[in-house]
Order: sequence, then C-alpha cells, then structure tokens
Amino acid sequence: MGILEVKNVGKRFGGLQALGNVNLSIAENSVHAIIGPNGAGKSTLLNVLVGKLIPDTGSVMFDGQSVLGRKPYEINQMGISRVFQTPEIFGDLSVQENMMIPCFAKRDGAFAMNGYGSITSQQDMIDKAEEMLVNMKLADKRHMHAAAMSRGDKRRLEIAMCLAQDPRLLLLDEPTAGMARADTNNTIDLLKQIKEERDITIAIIEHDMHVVFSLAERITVLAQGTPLVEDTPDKIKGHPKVREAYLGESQDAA
Amino acid sequence: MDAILLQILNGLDKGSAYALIALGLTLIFGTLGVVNFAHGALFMIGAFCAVTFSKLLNLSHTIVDDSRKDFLGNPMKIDVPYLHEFFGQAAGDVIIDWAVPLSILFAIPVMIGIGFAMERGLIKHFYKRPHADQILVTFGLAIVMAELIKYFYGANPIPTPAPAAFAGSFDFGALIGADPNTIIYPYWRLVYFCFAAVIIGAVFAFLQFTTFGMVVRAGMADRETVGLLGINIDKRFTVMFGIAAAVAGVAGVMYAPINSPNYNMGMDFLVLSFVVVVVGGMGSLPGAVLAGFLLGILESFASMAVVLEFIPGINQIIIYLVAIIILLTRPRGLMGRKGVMEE
Amino acid sequence: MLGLSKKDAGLLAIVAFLCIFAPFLLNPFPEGSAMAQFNAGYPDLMQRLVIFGIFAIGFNILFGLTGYLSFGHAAFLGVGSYAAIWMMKLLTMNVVPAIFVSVLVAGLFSLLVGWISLRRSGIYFSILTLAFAQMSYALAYSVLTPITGGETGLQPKYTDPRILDGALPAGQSPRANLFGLDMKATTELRLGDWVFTFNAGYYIAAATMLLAFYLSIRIFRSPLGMMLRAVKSNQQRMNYTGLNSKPYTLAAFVISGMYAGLAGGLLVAMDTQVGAERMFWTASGEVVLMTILGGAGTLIGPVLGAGFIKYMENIVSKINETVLEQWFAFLPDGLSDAMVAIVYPFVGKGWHLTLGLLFMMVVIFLPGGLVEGGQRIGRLFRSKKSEPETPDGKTTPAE
Amino acid sequence: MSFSNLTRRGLIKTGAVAGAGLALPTYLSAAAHSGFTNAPQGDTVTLGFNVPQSGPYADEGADELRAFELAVEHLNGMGDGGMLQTFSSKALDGTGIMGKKVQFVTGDTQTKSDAARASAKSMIEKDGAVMISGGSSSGVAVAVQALCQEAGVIFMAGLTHSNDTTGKDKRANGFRHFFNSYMSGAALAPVLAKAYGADRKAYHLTADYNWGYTTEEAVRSSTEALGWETVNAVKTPLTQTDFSAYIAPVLQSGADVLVLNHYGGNMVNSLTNAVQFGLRDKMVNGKQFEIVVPLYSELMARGAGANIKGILGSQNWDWKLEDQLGARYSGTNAFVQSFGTKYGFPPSQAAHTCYVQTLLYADAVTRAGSFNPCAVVEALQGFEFDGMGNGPTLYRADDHQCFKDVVVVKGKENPENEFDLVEIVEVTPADQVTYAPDHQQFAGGSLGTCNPGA
Repeated sequence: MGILEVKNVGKRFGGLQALGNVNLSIAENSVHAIIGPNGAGKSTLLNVLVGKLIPDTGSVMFDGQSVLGRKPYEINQMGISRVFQTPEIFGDLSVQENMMIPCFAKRDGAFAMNGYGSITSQQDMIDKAEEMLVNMKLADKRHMHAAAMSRGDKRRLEIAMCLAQDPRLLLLDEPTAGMARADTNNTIDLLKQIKEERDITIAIIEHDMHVVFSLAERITVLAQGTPLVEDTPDKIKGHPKVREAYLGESQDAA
Repeated sequence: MDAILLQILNGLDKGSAYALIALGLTLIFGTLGVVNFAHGALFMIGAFCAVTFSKLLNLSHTIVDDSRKDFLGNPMKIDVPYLHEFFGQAAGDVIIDWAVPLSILFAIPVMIGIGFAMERGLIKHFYKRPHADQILVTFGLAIVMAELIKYFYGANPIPTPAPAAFAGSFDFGALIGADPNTIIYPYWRLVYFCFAAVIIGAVFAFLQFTTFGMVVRAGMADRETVGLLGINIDKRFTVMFGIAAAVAGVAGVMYAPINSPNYNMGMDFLVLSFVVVVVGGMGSLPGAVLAGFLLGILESFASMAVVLEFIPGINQIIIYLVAIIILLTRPRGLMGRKGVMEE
Repeated sequence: MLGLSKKDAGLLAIVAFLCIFAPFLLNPFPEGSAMAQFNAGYPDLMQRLVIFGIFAIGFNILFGLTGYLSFGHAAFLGVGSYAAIWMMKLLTMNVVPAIFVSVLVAGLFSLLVGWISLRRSGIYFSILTLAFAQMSYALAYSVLTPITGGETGLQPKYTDPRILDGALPAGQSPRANLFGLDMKATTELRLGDWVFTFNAGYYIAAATMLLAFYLSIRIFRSPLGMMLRAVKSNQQRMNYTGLNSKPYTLAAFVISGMYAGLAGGLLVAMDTQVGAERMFWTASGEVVLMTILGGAGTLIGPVLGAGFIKYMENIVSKINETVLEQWFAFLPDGLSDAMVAIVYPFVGKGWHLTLGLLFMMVVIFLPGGLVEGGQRIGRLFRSKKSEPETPDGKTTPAE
Repeated sequence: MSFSNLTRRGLIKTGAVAGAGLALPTYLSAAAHSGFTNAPQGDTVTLGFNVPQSGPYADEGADELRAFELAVEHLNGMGDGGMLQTFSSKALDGTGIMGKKVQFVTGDTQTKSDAARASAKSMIEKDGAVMISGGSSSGVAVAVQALCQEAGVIFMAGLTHSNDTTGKDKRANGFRHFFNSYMSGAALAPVLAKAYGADRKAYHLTADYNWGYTTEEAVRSSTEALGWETVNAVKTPLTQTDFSAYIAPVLQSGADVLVLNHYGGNMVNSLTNAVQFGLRDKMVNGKQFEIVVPLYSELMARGAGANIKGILGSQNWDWKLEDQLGARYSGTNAFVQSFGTKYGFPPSQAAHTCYVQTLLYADAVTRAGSFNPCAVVEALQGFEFDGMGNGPTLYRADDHQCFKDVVVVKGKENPENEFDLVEIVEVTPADQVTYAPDHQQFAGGSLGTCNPGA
C-alpha cells in the first residue's frame, strides 16, 4: 500500500480522452518519476492529484484518505506540496516573507484572522523561515524582492517554501524545464540532498531523462492517457515499448 | 402579445446602441488590452460632431431689421445662413435638414484623427501599465473631454433633429394585422437599428475577410506570437484604435436625434457599456453584440407597466441584476475567454 | 511604541501632528488677504478631509493589499450613513450609537456583497461590486424613498421620536453630540490677522481617523496583511501553500466595508443628513481615485489622496470670476483681463477640468501617486547628502 | 466691480486684539455678542449663492448666478436699479443692506445634496455668509434648508418645485418664492380641461423620486377632479436617458393624453422621444393625442428644440408677462431690461426667482432693522408685496410659501429666436392655486421655530 494510490482514474475533455484508466501507486519515501511524450496526460494527472481537476472516474487516496473533491489548499494541508514548472512564488514580497507564509500555513491552517499582532513579534516563525533560508543558501537574499531573483534562486525558494510545510509528498512538475545544464545539476543535487535529509516521498514529472535517471527509484511511463509500464529505471531504459513510444524520439531532444 | 412584440422591437433598437458602443470598447480592449474609460466620451464627441456640423451649416451673417424690435426694444437682428445665399433658401434648408446624416462624413475623419492622436499620444504609453492606471488615465481624459465640450457648448442638451423625412413613426401593427397604432416605431429609430446592423456587420466582415483583419484577430488571440512573426502589430493596433473611435463616433452622430446631446452623455453610457462588455465576456466581439441586444430587450421588458406593478423598481436595477446573475452563472460572461482580465 | 516599529510610529506621529495642528496648517494665509481663498481650515472641510481619509484608508486595505478593485464601496458608506441617521432619528442624537451601528450595518452589508462578488476576480469582480452599488443607489433614490428619503434624503427633525433623548426645548433643532458635547462647538483663536478655528466635531473625527490609521498600520504589518499581499502577488501559490484565499479576501473586503461604514457614520455625525448621491458610482470612483492618486498600497497615500481631492472640490470650485478679478487687479487692465481669461476655465465651475488634467498628470508621471512624488523629492535631497540607501526599502510597503 | 475684501473676517482686523486671545466657545464662529450666526461686522455683509455649476443643470445655475450678481449690483446702487423701482416696499435705497455693502460668495451644488451642503457649510463657516440662496432641485433645496435651520442662517430657496420644500420638509429659516407641484396641477387642470375637454384619459410618466411623486399626485388629483381619468402611471428612473420603452406602450393603453412629470434632462429626452414616436399626430378615442409637461424650464426646453411646439405646461414667471398681460405684472420689464442689457438675452424663471429672493431678503432685513434670522423670519412671514413681476404676492406665515399667479404656457409654433420658446396661454390667479396649510399633499411637516444660531 503506497502513500498515494490512484485507481482507475479517467478524465475526458470534450472529445479528448486525456486520462484513460490510470492506476498508480507511489510508495512512501520513494522517488517516483512519471514520464511520457507531450500530450500523454502527465499534467492532467498532476492536476487531478492536487485538486485542480476532478476526474470523471476512479479514486485518488492519499494516506488512506480520498483527495477527490477537495480544494487545492485542503489537499496541501493533507501533506501534498507542489512545485510548478515555472517557479510560482510571491514576486511582490520579500524572500523572507515568501518563506514565512508556508510556515504560517503550517502552524495556523488554511485561514487565521491574525490581523493585529505584528509579524516581527512572531519570533518562532521568523526563526523557522531563517533556518530554511540558511539551509537553502538564500539567507543573504532575505530582504530581496523575490521577483528580482535569478530563476535558479526562485526555484530553490519555491522548493524551500514547499519543504517548510514538512509535506509528506512533494510533487515536482518539470522542475528543470528551461534550465541550463549547470542549474539542472544543482537542482538534482538539491533534491538528492533533500531526500537524504528527511523522510519524504517525491513524485516528479519530467521531460529530461538525465534528471529522471539520476533521481528516480521507480518510473511510470504514460502514453495517450494510460500508463504503459511501471518499473525501475534500469528496466525502463531497456523496455522496447518505452523506446518505441517515447525514448527514441526524445533522446535527441534531451 | 402586442405589448411584448413592441418591447422586443424596442429592445432591439436600444440594444443596437449598446452593442455599437460595446463593440468599439471590446475592439480596443481585445486588440490593445487597454481598458478605455474614455470610450463613452468618444461617443459623446461623435454626437457633438453632429452638433458642430449643423452649426457649421447654420453659419450666418446678421442683418438688422429696423421694422421689428427685439425684447429690449432695439432693432431686431436676424441671422441668415450662408447656405441660403449659396444655394437659395429651399436647397439650403434641405441641406440643413439633412445635417445629421451628412455629419457622418464629417465625423469619420475627425474621430479617426482623435483616435490616432489618443493612441499615439497617450494610450501607447500605457500598454504595459496596470489596468488600474489605464482606467485612471482614460477616466481623467474622459473628464477633460467632457469639460472641454461643456466649456464650448454649455451644459444644456442641444437639439439635433433628424431630417424631416424621418419624422413620425411606422405602424407595424397595420402591417401584421393588429389594431392600428398599437405597434408603432419611429422611422429614425429604425434607421438607427439598420445603421447599427450595417456597422456591426462591416466590422465583423473587415476582421474576417481582410488580411489586415486576420492579423489583428491573430494579435487579439496571441499578441506575442504575432509580434515574433515580424509583423508590425503596433501600427495595425493604432489603426484599430482609430476604427474603434470612428465606430463610437458615428454611433454618437446617429444617436444625436434620439437624445439631444449634452456633455455628460458619455458618462451616462460609460457604466452601462462596461456592464455590456463584461456580460458579453471581455474581449469577445460577438459576446459584446449579443449582450448589448440581450440587455436592451430585458431593460425594455422591465419597463412595462405590468412588470412594474408586480416588482416595483425593477426597471431601476434590471441591467445590474442581470449582470450579477450572468456573472455568477457564467464566470467569464456569455462568451468570454479564460484568463482575460482576471489577475 | 504601541507595538509599532520605529518607522511606523514616526509615521503615526506625523499624521497625529498634522491632525492636531490642521487648523493652523490649513489656514496659512491671513484673513482678508487675496490668498485667504486657499485657506481650508474651517470645520466642514477639515472634517471631510479626515472622514474621506478614513474611507480611503479602508479602501486601501482591500485594493492596496489584495489588488481587488471594488467599484462599489460608496454603497457601504451610504448604508452606514443611513444606519446612523436612523439611530439619530429613533434613538438619540449622541453620535456613539450612530457610529457603532453604521460600522455594524456596513460590515454586514459588505459581508453579503463580498461573499457574492468574491466568487469572481479581476474586472468581473469590479463589475459585480459596481452592480451592487448602482442597485443600492437606484433603489435608495426611488422605491426605497420611505426608508431613505429618496431625492431629499434624511435629516433629523425635532418631531422625530428619539426615545433616549428628552424632548427638545422649543426652538431647538436636534444637534449631534457626544455625551452632550456639541459637534459644532467651536473655539476661535485670533493671532493678529490670522484666525484659527478649533471644532469639537473635527477633533472627534480626527481622533477616529488616527485610530483607523493606527489599526490600518497594524493590519499592514500583521500576518494577515502579509497574507493579503500574498493574495495580490500570487493566488495560485497561495492555494498550493495550503491557504484558502477566499476568507482572506473576504476579511479584507469586510474590514474595508466597515471602514466605509465608519466614514459614513462620521459624515452623519458631523453633518446630520444623508443623500442617495453618496452611493452613486462616481462616489465609488472617487475613492478609487483618492487611493491611486495618493499611492495604492502605501499607508499614508490614501490619506493624502483624499485630502487632495476634497481640497480641490471645496476650494478650487469656489473661485469665481470676481475672485480672479480681485487677484489680478494689480496688473494693468489688458493683462489682468487676459490672466482672468486664461485661469478662468480651470477654476470655479471648471474645477472638474483641473481635476481631470491632474489625474492624467499624476498617472502619467507619478504612477506610484503622490507618495512616489514625495519619495522622489526625498531622494533628491538625500542624494545631495550622498548617503546611499540600503536596498531594504522594497520589502515593506512604502509609506 | 471690485470687492476689496472677500471675507467677512477681513474686516475684523481693525478691531482685533493684537496678540493671542482665545475667544469664548461659540457655535459656527459667530461673534459672540451679536446673538446670531455670522452677524455682519464692519461695513459689508456676505451672501452665499449656491448654484449648480457642474452637472446637467450647470446652465440653469449659470443663469441663477447672473441674476444674483445683478441683484447685488442693484442692492449696492449700481446699474439701473431693476425691480427696486417697482417693488412695493421702498425700504431699499441702493446703499447695500442697512448701509452695509453687499458681497457674495459662490459655490457648486453639483445638484447633489451632499455637495450642496458642503458648499453651503463652507460659505457659512469660512466666508461668514448670513444668507444662502440658489439651487435647482428640490433634493438640494431640502438638504440646504435643513442645514440653514441648524446653522442659524436664512435660506432663500432658488428653483425648487416639490411640495415637500414647504410641505413635509419645511423649516422656519427657509423661504420659497417659486411655485410648487400643487400649484402647477391646480393652474393647469382648468386650462387642460378647456383646451382638450373634460373627457380625457391620461397616461403619466413620472420621474421616480420625490419631486416626481408630488407632481404626479398634484396633476392627477386636479385633473381627475375635473373629470379626467388616469389610465396608468409609470415611474421612470432618474438615470434613464432613452424613454422609448416607456413611451411605446402609451398608445396601446387607450390613453389620449401623455403627462410627462419629468424635469431637466429627463424632460428633454422623454419629450423628444414622445414626439419622435409621432404621438402628437395620432387620433385616439376620436381625439387628437396631446402631451403635457407640468413644469416648464425654459433652459431645458431649449434642449428639446422644436419638440415643445404646442405643448402645455406651467411656469412661475415668464419674461413676456408684463408686455402681454399688462401692469399687474410690473417689475417684469424692469428686470428683463437690466438683465437683457447686461447679458444680451432675456432671463429664465430660475434667474427671476433668485433675483427676487435676494431683494426680498434684503428688504426684510431692512424692514426688520436686523440681520438676525428671527427678525428676518418675522419680517417675511405674512409679507404682502407687489411689483416683483408676479403681481400681488403673499409670503404665507404658515409654511413660508409664496402665493401668486401661475403662468400657463404653451410651446410656441414659430419661435423667433432661441429664447422665445413659449407663449403665455393664461394666467391662473393666485386664489385658485391657494391651498390650506394643512392640505394633505403638504402634511407631515412642521416649521418649528426660527433658529438664530449662536
């Protein structure tokens, strides 16, 4: 029994069957990658997992509880954090404030009418944010406008914000898309480091095979809305169906 | 039954005015991404083009008639239009009588000119600014335009009658076998409706069937991509702004005989036209037209005496009520696209 | 101090100073001088300046922090005013229950409107709020006339029941008071040619404004304030960080609605009458203009913007041809006529023109509003001292 | 014109103590010893003229302002004296008011009650005005009248036609010279019955606010008393600009008269629309269809252009009265002469009422020998006068309403110029439009007692 169990999930947009009949189990404390060519349904699946889309059929259980019909923030409060393809951070706020918001969300829940006390009086929150910033090597940028940071820093900040909530499942949506090789490697190292430091399950959707094979313990290949195979990286590399459907064409791109 | 037919007719006519204004507003919003609060003012200026043109036609010189006295007992001054001298009294009067339709010829170049000047001189600098800034600056411009008109023309409405040929009303009732005089409609309003239909059709045809229009439509859908293709979209957008201003302007010209123009009429239409555009869906041209007619017809129904007896005051709020209901049931209006103006 | 940072406390102190000494600061010109026309230190205008300051401060909590542009806030001010006047008609001329109830009623009304309107965002939200406000105005002006007085509005009459107050002595009209202190009680100070007016109502309004300003600083600096700025910055990230943005925006909406109600109640307390026009869409537009003109999202901007517009409306609109002639009387005849002709379109009945031009100027050249203008001037001075600023300024909203 | 000192306080300086002196607490900064608000100091007195300068009634406001300026000139002994020569009371002698030179300040009501009060308060508090006059709508008049009552100054209403101003919202410090809805109805009904017959079916379109209500009620009750039937009465929003949806069903209803209880922009638009529909060319029930506009406004009628031809309505006054109906209306020509000479066109009824109100105030002060509002109220209550263009007139003590003849007019078929829009049909004598102070259309209010302020 994995921490995330996806059973028979199907989703149709008009005439397009975006997800056919997806079954997926992600084991606790593993790194699980979901790959597939464009239009394979990766993003749709991800959006189902975080509550942005409601599937037509099937069930999604996280740690024994259904996530279907819950709002994204409720699912997040259950312990699923999402990292976006392009970093989604609070661009108008300072890096420190960016860091504090998930800390508050973790402590106070989805809504707290905390309108009178000053932020500066919340020493525990400041400390926790500071700890994360130091950890992520962002401490020297704490007073910077978040939007003014480099893309790599934004990515690190976003991951740090997700981790600040101590999620049990971290979903990454093409975390290295559009990055230079050096940044990509940094991100890989960062994720490896995270995995070493804490008990966390990571699910990653990726195009870049280099990233996938560096990190994943298990890989699910999606094609045309249905899982083609699921196996370890080594097995996937040699799988003929996968080569046919996906790798053959994408190796040039990767 | 007759009453309902009459109000549908009414609503179509009212709706054609709303649709015309909303069309221009959507054109500007869709192409330039600018929220133009001065659009009502452009409509008003159009109406004053008609006023100005008929004043020009009435340019006179004064002769003093000693045989008659004015109210102070001084010799009476009588104005004689130059047109009477050029063309004779009869022909001159005919030209003056047709001032409103003729002034379309005057209004189009004036409005395109104003549109160009506005876009190049002001709006251009606001493409990348927040919508709130656009609203504020165009609102400021609307105030300035209205005040300038007030300064030169006064605050009073100025009568601008339609040609005498269009006076009176047409009896639909007689046509369809109902009692005479039950379904009547003024000729000029029928003209307005047809005129609006032609303009709306022309704008759609222009966008649909010309290369220029295709590029603009592509630009409305995805400005960056079209820009990347090396097409100078900005220049085309300037032209579109001129066209939108001209559409608002001629709508105003033709509206002048329906309600005597006054400097504040732009503000009267502003809120309403925004409601129409939003109900139609920001950025959707067919949506704007559809919403214009829909709201026009509903407003007409709400003003029926039987309805008012049933729900007093419904005529005061019907437009807003419908807007609320539509926006709550259809999040982006009738035909709006996702992601437009929702930040 | 008061739980504020040094900087914020300084700001509060400045505003307090301005409020306390407004009767001096707004009356800089001696009586009878040509410039006395620009004096604004009379009770009614001083009251309006601070009351509309409250209105704009509240609006800024919604618009400045969350970015939700409401085009219907005048409705809450109007509803608050009606609630207050009814308290005065039915209960007592004491302003305390009137103001209390106006805040309460406006809060409830904004809860209803906000709950519905916040289902949409962007311009769709703006139009929804506009629609609610226009409906309120239209109904108040017409079919609700028995409750609102319609066109003529409501004023207290000496024939009203007023169950807590005793019967008025003959010939007295009912006066708004604070436990017996008349809102119109006024003391004058003469210093040479200068006359300064101190009005009880003004100081009560100003004290309320200071309190409202203080609370707004607390909100800005609180976790709630941070969350509201997060709503403006990135709602998507907010939702995926386990935060429900709806109650946050609704809280901001209701708080700003209550501020509007407070302003409405105070308006009635200072000038005991309500007209439906204060709910018209132009009134809602006015508070948007005040906020943006002063500087949206800044603490003091809305107060400045409100002051600026109300000053224009009340002072510039009163400059008529006669006054102009008097100003330029020192010039030779032809020149004086020319000056009058040039200036005349912009003042008196042309004050709207000046207002429109000013909006355009500010938006074009000072996108951050008057506060940005002030900062630019400040930077100009600082650069003379050649002291490099720490780049800290950007993390907290500017003052 | 030169006014060396604009504000009242400018004149205090001679008597002011050098150095600091804290005056006693007073209300609205009155000089404490005088016993009433804004007692004039020195040798001038300041009046406040509060008229719409922006918004749809700006032109009407401008005309009122012209009349005020003219009145001030005449009071100060400049110009030809205007109605001072014909006014039955001879107390005024062209030396200002009680020897004090008259100054004035102006403000913009924006035709909004809030803005009007703000403007009036600034005149009272800042400029020390001892009387406020002007305005172009009943909402503004009622709001400012209530303010003046509280502040302790006199309010001389400008153009306000609603019954409420001297009915349920009357105040002791407020006075109205203009006529009202009831009088319009009472004056019009017999003329209508005579011109169109007693067997008519009327359809009312009514502006959906207080003035509209009182006008509809007045016209309905007066015409129904003479045998007319009211088929329907529909309320139209103030903000309406296109009335087609309201006018189109009129013919279906079987009505043969349309009564437009609209004013200003509403009136221009509804009348224009009604004429567009060709209503006046139709025959209904075997009779010619007719349109009636109970309250005419010349300035607004100008906006309706040729559409007003042949349409009956009522007015407070018309500039042709004396020429056409003789010396009973003396004062008219004197006023028209000085107004026309100064501005080049004849005055509107709004201008006339504002001019007369200013003179009446000045006269009352002079006769009372005091600027104290209570003295002025006493002098005006029950005051009978003549020579102000309306014939013999009474300022009734019970409700501070003027009672005088009402002019019934008709849109002229062939106007000679843009100011010559209406012709006088008949003048209804004052006693036919007089009503009991407790008439039900005016019930619910009470004057209270005069308030001198501090």
